[in-house]
Amino acid sequence: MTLAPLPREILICTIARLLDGVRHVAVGASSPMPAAGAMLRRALDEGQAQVRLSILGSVAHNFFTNGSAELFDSAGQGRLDAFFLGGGQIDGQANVNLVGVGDYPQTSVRWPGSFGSAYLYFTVPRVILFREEHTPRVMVEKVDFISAPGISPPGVYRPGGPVALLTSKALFRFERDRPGFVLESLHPRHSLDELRAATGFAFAHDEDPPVTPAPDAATLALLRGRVLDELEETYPAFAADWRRELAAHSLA
Amino acid sequence: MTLAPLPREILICTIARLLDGVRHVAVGASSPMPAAGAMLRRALDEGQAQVRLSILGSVAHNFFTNGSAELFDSAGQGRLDAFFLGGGQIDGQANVNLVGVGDYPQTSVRWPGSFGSAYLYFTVPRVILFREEHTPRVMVEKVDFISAPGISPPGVYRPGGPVALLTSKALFRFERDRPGFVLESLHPRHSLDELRAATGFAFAHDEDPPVTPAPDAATLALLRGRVLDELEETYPAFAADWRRELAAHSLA
Amino acid sequence: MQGDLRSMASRVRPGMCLALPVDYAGVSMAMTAPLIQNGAGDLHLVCVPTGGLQVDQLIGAGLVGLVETSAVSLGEAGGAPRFNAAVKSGSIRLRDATCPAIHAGLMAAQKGSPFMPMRGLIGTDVLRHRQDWRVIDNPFATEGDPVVLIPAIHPDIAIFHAPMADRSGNVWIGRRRELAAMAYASSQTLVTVERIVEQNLLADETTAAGTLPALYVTEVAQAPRGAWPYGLWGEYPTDTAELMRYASAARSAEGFADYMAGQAKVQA
Amino acid sequence: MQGDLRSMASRVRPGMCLALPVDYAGVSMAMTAPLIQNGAGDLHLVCVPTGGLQVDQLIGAGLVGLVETSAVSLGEAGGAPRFNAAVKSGSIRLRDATCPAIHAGLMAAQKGSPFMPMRGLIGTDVLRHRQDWRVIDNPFATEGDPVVLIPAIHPDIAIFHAPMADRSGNVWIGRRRELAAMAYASSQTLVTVERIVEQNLLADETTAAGTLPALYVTEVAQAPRGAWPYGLWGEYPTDTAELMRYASAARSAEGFADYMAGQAKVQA
Repeated sequence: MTLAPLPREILICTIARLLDGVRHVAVGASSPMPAAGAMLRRALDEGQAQVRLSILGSVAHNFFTNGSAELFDSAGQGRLDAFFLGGGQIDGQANVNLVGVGDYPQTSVRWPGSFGSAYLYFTVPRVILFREEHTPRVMVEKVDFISAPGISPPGVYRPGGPVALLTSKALFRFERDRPGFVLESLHPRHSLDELRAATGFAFAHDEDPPVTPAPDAATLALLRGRVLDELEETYPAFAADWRRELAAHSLA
Repeated sequence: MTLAPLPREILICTIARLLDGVRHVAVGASSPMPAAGAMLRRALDEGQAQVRLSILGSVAHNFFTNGSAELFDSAGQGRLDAFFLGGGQIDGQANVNLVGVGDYPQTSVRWPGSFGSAYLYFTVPRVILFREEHTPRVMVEKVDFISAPGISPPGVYRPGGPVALLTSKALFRFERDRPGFVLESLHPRHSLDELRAATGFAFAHDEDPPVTPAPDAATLALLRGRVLDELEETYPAFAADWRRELAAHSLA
Repeated sequence: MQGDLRSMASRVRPGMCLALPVDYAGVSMAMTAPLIQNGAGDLHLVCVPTGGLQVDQLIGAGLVGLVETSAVSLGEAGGAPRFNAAVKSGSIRLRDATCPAIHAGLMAAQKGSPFMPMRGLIGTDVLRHRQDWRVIDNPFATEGDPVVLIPAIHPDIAIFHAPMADRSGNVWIGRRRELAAMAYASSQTLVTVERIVEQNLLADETTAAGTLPALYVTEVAQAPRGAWPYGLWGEYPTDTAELMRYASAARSAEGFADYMAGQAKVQA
Repeated sequence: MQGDLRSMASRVRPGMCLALPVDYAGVSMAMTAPLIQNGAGDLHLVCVPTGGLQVDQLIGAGLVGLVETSAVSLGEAGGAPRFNAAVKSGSIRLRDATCPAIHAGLMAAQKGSPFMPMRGLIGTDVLRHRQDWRVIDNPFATEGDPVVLIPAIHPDIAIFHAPMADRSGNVWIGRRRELAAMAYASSQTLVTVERIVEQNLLADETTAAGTLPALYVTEVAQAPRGAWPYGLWGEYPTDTAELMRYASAARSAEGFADYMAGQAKVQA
């Protein structure tokens, strides 16, 4: 009997769905789940046009030969279709804060910084906001610092932007013209009340939101076989932890 | 007994003098005399800081690894001290025309084009105008097309520009504030009257202009030995012709 | 693999903008005849940053509407005869540039920027005739400081020749990085190579350093001595005698036609 | 060759602007202690495009006045403790940027241009806090089209670590071309390398493709494992355990001082 999907497996499969049709996706150096989602997408598309996956800082998954500027150049050229963005804070307008809490520059909490967000959020057509922690301190009404804005006024060059927000609790899609998030689905074992309590911003939703679909047995087999093996090369710690969790559940 | 200097040897030695103190000089792919001048400069400076010589399009004399843009980048960075510029027409304001004769674009005579002159003339501190043909059709009062202007109005960014004009007949220096050419010296066996007749623009001069100095025996030996050998690698045809001329004169 | 060259050439449609490299960087002379056979005309050629034999032949074949270049010449073999004749007769439009301006336009496209600023150019007739360029006052200067803005150049297709490619479509360009710049800026990139190698060029840091990734490469075809009569760096020298032969033949339209017919016969 | 490192470090004077590379490109950690010993402070650090351990240690040692960066972190080992403390206490000035803006500033210097335009940024607080950047209307657009201009970044000194250099001072940088970009933009470039090789790196087209020419290199010194605890591409991996040890120790100023004293003892 197949073990029921783990929470992380639901997330990875959701990411793979969000990457449907993408030709080239880049993920950050410490982003095992987005990488796994891209690898699953590639495995599912076997025999068809396959997504190209660039992992920043990786030697093995590096299609670039022009230094660290090439990722941004390729985005500017329209050659990068999808990218993942986290955020110390994310608000209901899809603004992202990667800098800190409180008044800039002397913020009380300081995060690393904006990285490439202030450019890639504008130029990559399919930006997926991905942050597992879904709490009111992350999902805020208004970010303290806009590293990258969710929307731009008319006249601003903006071929890219957010399409979805994926957390440990739910999947939202982003509507640019409203603008705001719409609840797409709740992950298994999470409720709308819980979600509302955990979210600092208002969002649109059905009265009875659907549950995020679980992967079928074939997909799950691909995920726990080929994808997990591939992932191990670049993210050994994450892969080992995943294997441990699978072992623990099959014993239980 | 040492053979008297050939006309081309006087030119090469004059170029070497004009390059005194230069750290980095670039010459075009088909510029054997400027290259020979730079090689002589290097030989004369043996044991001291030596001029770096880049020959465009050459594999052996190529210090660049970033494509054909790197020459211009290095000029923009202030790393290129000297450059040679020819010209289908050169006028008394040191304007240079590399495009054609007559009304642009349908010029009656078309030359290749401006190449990098419209940038390098502005950015390289010591540009040496070098054109062997000294006739009224080359040395004109006013060029038909300004590929690169000799001077720029105040406020225009212009760290570079012309310092000298060297032809088969004479050496001029350029005075930017006047602006205009001043005759520095006449090459052996040329007269001021001949020069005036061959030059379409007015220039300042002494009543009795000096003769371009001939190289001493040591310099001449260096030139006919090491420099000629070095030059042979990149400009075999020019080197062979030079050797032929030397042989012919020593027989005579 | 002549078939491949023809199918690659068929990607070129009338009115397209083609980026072609300088004579010593790797000109795909092997693609010239297929391009002429393909027959798509009114081409806009961007010479990176100067043009030579290939440009002259495409002009001679009547396929060119517009040339954007810093120069066109046959180097040691002298002026480019069909280019010069076309200028005189006014049968092609010209966008005379200067080398770094071509590089700047491609760099703008590489960066996804609308333009690049460039020093120099002020007071030249090059600038005066470029209605598509702009001059602004440098916003960072306290006093007036004019600076030229070069708009992005977005070629439809870049075409060049290189020593090798691997089975994945990665192409070895060595230090001829203007070839990468052309590919970054262009929608499609067609490459002919001396040979296809079995090892992945990106798998080794030494070869990776000089490799244009397949991400930018639309199609590759093998064409041994594909730069001839031009040379290819590290491979073979330029056949100057052949360039001279062409320069002399192509002085007239008839001579040009004879020369090209002779070439076609040799290749058939 | 510790003596060489010290003499290289002595080129750094108070108030200078230093360009330092991202953690995976080749950080000259071997230069960190000599820089601290040299003691020149009020430094302006430009992180290309992000900073890590070296930046944190220079800040912890009190040598830094201003940090221009897209981020500072220890990667898997978490936040950069001395950077974060310095931000909180207001003891350093910040120029928060975004990666391509740092690249654009260096590119402007490489090109000898006063600035580079860049898409994105409009409406961000990154832009709002950068008084040194400008927004203009794209002169090529028919309607209003705001675009940000990033002024040239001209570091006094670039410092990085690479696998090898030859006797002429040519440095192998492989595909890490941001190292070349740093060198092009900087007045001086100091390089530590794993090894000095006898063959001229420019003499062979294969190695030349990944080589920064000596023209841009002020001084080179050998420093085996000179990126440690960072890794060096193609050579050795990052010592994450050591980064964690540092991250934990440097949470307090005292812990930082103890850690650095321990390092100095190991190196003595």
